[in-house]
Amino acid sequence: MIKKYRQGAYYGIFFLFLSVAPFFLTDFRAGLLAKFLCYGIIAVGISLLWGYTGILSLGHGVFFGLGAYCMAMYLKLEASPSGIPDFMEWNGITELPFIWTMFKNPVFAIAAAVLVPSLIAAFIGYVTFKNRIKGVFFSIISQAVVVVTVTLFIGAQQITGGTSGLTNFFTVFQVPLTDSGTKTILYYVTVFTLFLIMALSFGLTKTRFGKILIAIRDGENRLRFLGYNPTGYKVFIYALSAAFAGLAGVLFVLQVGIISPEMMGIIPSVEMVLWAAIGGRFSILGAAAGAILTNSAKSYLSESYPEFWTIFLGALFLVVVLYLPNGLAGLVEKVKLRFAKKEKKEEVKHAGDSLVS
Amino acid sequence: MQEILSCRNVMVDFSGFKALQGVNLDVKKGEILFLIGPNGAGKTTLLDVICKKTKLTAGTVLFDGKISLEKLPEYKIVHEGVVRKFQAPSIFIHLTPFENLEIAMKQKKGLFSILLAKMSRLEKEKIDSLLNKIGLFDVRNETASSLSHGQKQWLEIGMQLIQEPKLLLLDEPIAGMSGLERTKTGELMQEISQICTVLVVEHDMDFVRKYSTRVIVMHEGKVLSEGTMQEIQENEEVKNVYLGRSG
Amino acid sequence: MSVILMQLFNGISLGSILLLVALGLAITFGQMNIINMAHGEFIMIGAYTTYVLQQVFQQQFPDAFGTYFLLAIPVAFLVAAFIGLLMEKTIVKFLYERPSDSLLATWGVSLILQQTARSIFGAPNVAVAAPEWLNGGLSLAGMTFPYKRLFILGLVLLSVLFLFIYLYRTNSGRRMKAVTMNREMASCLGVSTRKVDSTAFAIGSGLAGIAGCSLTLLGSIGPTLGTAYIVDAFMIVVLGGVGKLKGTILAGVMLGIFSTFVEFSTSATIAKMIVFAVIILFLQWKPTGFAGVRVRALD
Amino acid sequence: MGRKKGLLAIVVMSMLLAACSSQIETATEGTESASKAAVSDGDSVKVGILHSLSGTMAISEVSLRDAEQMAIDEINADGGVLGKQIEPVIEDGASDWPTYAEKARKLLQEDKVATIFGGWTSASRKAMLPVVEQNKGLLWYPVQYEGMEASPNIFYTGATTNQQIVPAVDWLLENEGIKFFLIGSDYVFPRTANQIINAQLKAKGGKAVAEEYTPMGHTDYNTVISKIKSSKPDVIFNTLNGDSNVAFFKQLKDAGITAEDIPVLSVSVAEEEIRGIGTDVLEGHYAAWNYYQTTDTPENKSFVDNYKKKYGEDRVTADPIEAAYTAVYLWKAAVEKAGSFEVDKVKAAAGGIEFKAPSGVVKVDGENQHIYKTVRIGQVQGDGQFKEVWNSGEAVKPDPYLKTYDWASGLKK
Repeated sequence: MIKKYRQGAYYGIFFLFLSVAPFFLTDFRAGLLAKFLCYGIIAVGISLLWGYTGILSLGHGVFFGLGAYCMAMYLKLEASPSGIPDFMEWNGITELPFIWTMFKNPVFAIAAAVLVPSLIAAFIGYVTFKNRIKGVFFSIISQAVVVVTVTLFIGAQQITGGTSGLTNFFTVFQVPLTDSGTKTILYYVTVFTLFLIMALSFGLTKTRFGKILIAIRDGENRLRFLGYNPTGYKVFIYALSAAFAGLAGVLFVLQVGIISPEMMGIIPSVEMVLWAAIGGRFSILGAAAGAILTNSAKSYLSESYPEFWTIFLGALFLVVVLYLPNGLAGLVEKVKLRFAKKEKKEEVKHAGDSLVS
Repeated sequence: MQEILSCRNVMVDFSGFKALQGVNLDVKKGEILFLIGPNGAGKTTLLDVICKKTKLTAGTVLFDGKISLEKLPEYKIVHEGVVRKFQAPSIFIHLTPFENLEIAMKQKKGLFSILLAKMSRLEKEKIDSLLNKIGLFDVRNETASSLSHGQKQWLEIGMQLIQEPKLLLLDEPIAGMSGLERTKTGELMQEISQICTVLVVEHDMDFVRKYSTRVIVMHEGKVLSEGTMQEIQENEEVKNVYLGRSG
Repeated sequence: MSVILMQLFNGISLGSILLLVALGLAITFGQMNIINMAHGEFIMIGAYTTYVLQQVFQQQFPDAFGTYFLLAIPVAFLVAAFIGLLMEKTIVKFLYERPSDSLLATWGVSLILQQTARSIFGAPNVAVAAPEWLNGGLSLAGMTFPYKRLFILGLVLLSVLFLFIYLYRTNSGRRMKAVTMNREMASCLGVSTRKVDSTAFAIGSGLAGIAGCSLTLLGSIGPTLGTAYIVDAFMIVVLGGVGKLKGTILAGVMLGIFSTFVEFSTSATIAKMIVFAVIILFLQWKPTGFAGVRVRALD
Repeated sequence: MGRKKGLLAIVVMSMLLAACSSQIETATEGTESASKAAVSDGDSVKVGILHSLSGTMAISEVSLRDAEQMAIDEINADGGVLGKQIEPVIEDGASDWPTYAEKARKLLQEDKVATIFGGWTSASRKAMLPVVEQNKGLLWYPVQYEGMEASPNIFYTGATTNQQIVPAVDWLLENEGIKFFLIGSDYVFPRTANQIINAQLKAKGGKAVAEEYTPMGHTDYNTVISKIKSSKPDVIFNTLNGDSNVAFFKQLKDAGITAEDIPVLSVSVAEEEIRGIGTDVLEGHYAAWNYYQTTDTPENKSFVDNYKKKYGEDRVTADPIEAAYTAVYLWKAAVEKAGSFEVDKVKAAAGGIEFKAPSGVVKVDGENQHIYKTVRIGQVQGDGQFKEVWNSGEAVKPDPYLKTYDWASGLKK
């Protein structure tokens, strides 16, 4: 009971902080925070996939990017009075390609932004997991998927906008994107989405399904000999986290106003994993907070030390991974354990898995 | 007695190394059958073949007179009621004993059934009573990693029992256990055999003598001899290759 | 006909370069299971070492300039190996049981190394002039085989040869094999696994240094040089079968030939896509790569 | 006990908050300093400098930052602009386009800079474009690019296509031959450039024998070189970007193709790049730019001297460096003409401004915000410098949409 209460308190403070943050932040900082919240959504998916299930994907940038592109296509069409996006005109395309025509419909665009990534993840997941490719092999394959996708998006410039990606949007549902009212609404939509995603994920980990995920991480083969076929579970969680990433992409494009193939690449994909690692991969809240904190640190460092910030960022990654294997959430637990030392030993044992499991 | 499992001419070839060279073996319903033999005789490999951890190179494994196990994937073999306990404790160390049993429990184990699954009172009672039986009720909410070795072994046996198997495959269940724990495990095994058939790989001859209804001796990938422990002990051939060596 | 022959040579040449890049990783990743994302930066270190040596020779020993490159190969090996050793002693040794953490930590290292190189050598690329004897090519039946590529081919063969001799013919190498096969057993037999780990990591890094040195003949030398090769290198090790040196060699050469031919009949962009897609498909078919092994352990 | 736990939770979360608050702190700092600078008060004016200082593009962009810094220092030493010292706010675009958008937004909204100097790749410009338009900011973009753009909030001080590519193709047709091999990196600039070249060749009796693109960062050009050998062009028109140039030229030379056999004309290889590629492999090849370190003007002499004095004897100047340097001075001139730092007034005043740049006299075109520039074809010499082999004589009027060229009418827009 106490455990539940404490978890609730953590979440309460977290979301209280997020709800009041815009009142204390300038527009620009609030915009940045909104962007980091999108990253938080991705990190939650990675926590489920990696922390809980033990599947390390180094290709979540692809799913994020696909979601973002789906939304961006709709926005781009809304921003193209001639009906054909500007970059297509430069490439000599006079008729809107079929793929694009479907994205005139915002409902389709948003649905696609979630479904396309999850279907692609389900497909990749099905074949690889069915063939019992796991661990590092899966990670490497997910990198290959990144390479294929990014190359494809850069190569198909006439349709995708090439390296520049899609940008220069003005309105969403005819409402100007730059209005502070729109921005505020989008911010709270993002907070609310993050809340839903976290609540769903947290709930999921507490069900029998969540225990199966941990069992897959601890020993996939053992689970087979208990009569489970892990493939379906792994595909499901992979597709779910891809859907989260796609959703994050939608919110990202709406608030940041640009998506380019770079954002799908290896570097952002690895960074996504780092967010979860720094926050604590075994904790939903930790992962979300990790995404926000890591990116805050990144922004802060790059603004303060534009010349050397990558050194500091690299050192931060290094220190966290070396000394905080369970991330900041693990640190919180450690600190708490120190406080709780005098309490009964039993208590201490339990505390280990409240945030970190 | 009726055969619950019959292996015919089972061969396993590990890229050149012939671990099993045409094993024929029948397990009768309700018995406690022990597999013994020197190291490398192929006992564990045979268990592996039955539960599909290892693919056989040739032969058939017929379960319950009609099901060809060698054609099923591992998890479906389990669904048929053939359950395996591995030598090293194979429990999920980040889950509690209760949770370990919860997921092991006989239930529909497809993705969607599990997604929708809710713990019913009946299920809870079933798990609790089994926890009592294997003596883990007091530690049911500890993480399994903190259990002692014996506790882990029992938890694993518990995880097999709660699946309500028809055939239980045990690989050295008492390895590393103290005398008291051995007795307890043996009694548990006898109790189990009331409801299902047990096939055990074991090295401890006292244990075998005490609890076996029948014994099969394997040597160099083949069945050497079978019978009661008495008969086996009197078998000259067995004495030569096995008992003679181990004293 | 000559086109096909030429392309075959190009493929083998590309394969040799890929192999050289992957060889160090085959040890650090393949044998030691460390996902070293900073592998590319060790390549960069090798390249900059070559650059520094060139500068020194230009200023101090202009007469002996022709020989600097030969000297650069062992020096690049030593410098990269030394930095690799440092990294093993301070970071990697904590991560042997945590492969996915090794990925994240070494990623941090790669960021640091890149920026450090930028601070030392400046952001723009630097140039390494090849010694005169490596310029030009061997003309044969209307085809030109550039000396540099032949040189790299020879260097790769030599590196592979040395690696095999080391692993199978020296005590230190045998110890390394023993540790990678069964760590506990080796340690019981009195092999100092710590020492072996350090040595192996240093050799892996040193090989990356050699790769960097030879890449200066063909491409640019800048702080981000390594990033272009890191994914390819991992693909090759996985494709060849983790822990299987012979598989790595086969994978490197096959990949080189395959992508060269695909590129010739399509374009570089499409070739890149096709090659990676084929790798994905191949691994579906043979998850353990060219030279996979059966394992008996559960999980 | 429950209370104790609650207390702990609060302590822990306040740690989290404390970590986050660095963000809040910088935010408030930002607003303070922004109001301090608020463009016209105080004795300094903030400008943003936004180039990639890390990542793959840093190899090119760091020098632009240096050039802009140098111009600012010179202006400050000379009394500043409208009596105010220029205070540069430097940000790192990190070779990542959304980062460019983020940092541009930060400079405009937080630092309230009077203008931004920044960008290299077209993608970085396109990422910044909506940000500067929506925030009514000003951006000076100093690199040659593919045209087809004229944002009212951007000044383009690099060449557009008719100041670089088009005259270069004409010159090649006249002097080197009609069979072109087009090689470029796979992104916007090369593809658009090659579209223009194709149309131009078609109209003028030339022919593109092949058009090859390689992914960014491609390092093995053997196969492309095989294709070059089998298609036997008179000239190679090179729009490769960054690192790829190094690999391409080194391997081209190794394959036995010299500048005498098939000359390469590049539009992205300047003195900086020569330093990274090596003079030995480039000697004899051509480039089309508006400026070389060897360009013979009195302004250039002091520019090169000052640059080397400031950043080291081994540094070189190049076209984008000169354009970045010029951009700062053009902005200063426009501000002084407008008598204000306000973006609208600066924009209005900019048209027609002339400046004696190191590359010669340049003039801002008030209509499309590009600048008039002299086109120069140079040939790489043994010392790593260019020898100018042709120039357009007078500064060419910028025409980003190629409206004045009949053969370009087939191209969209």
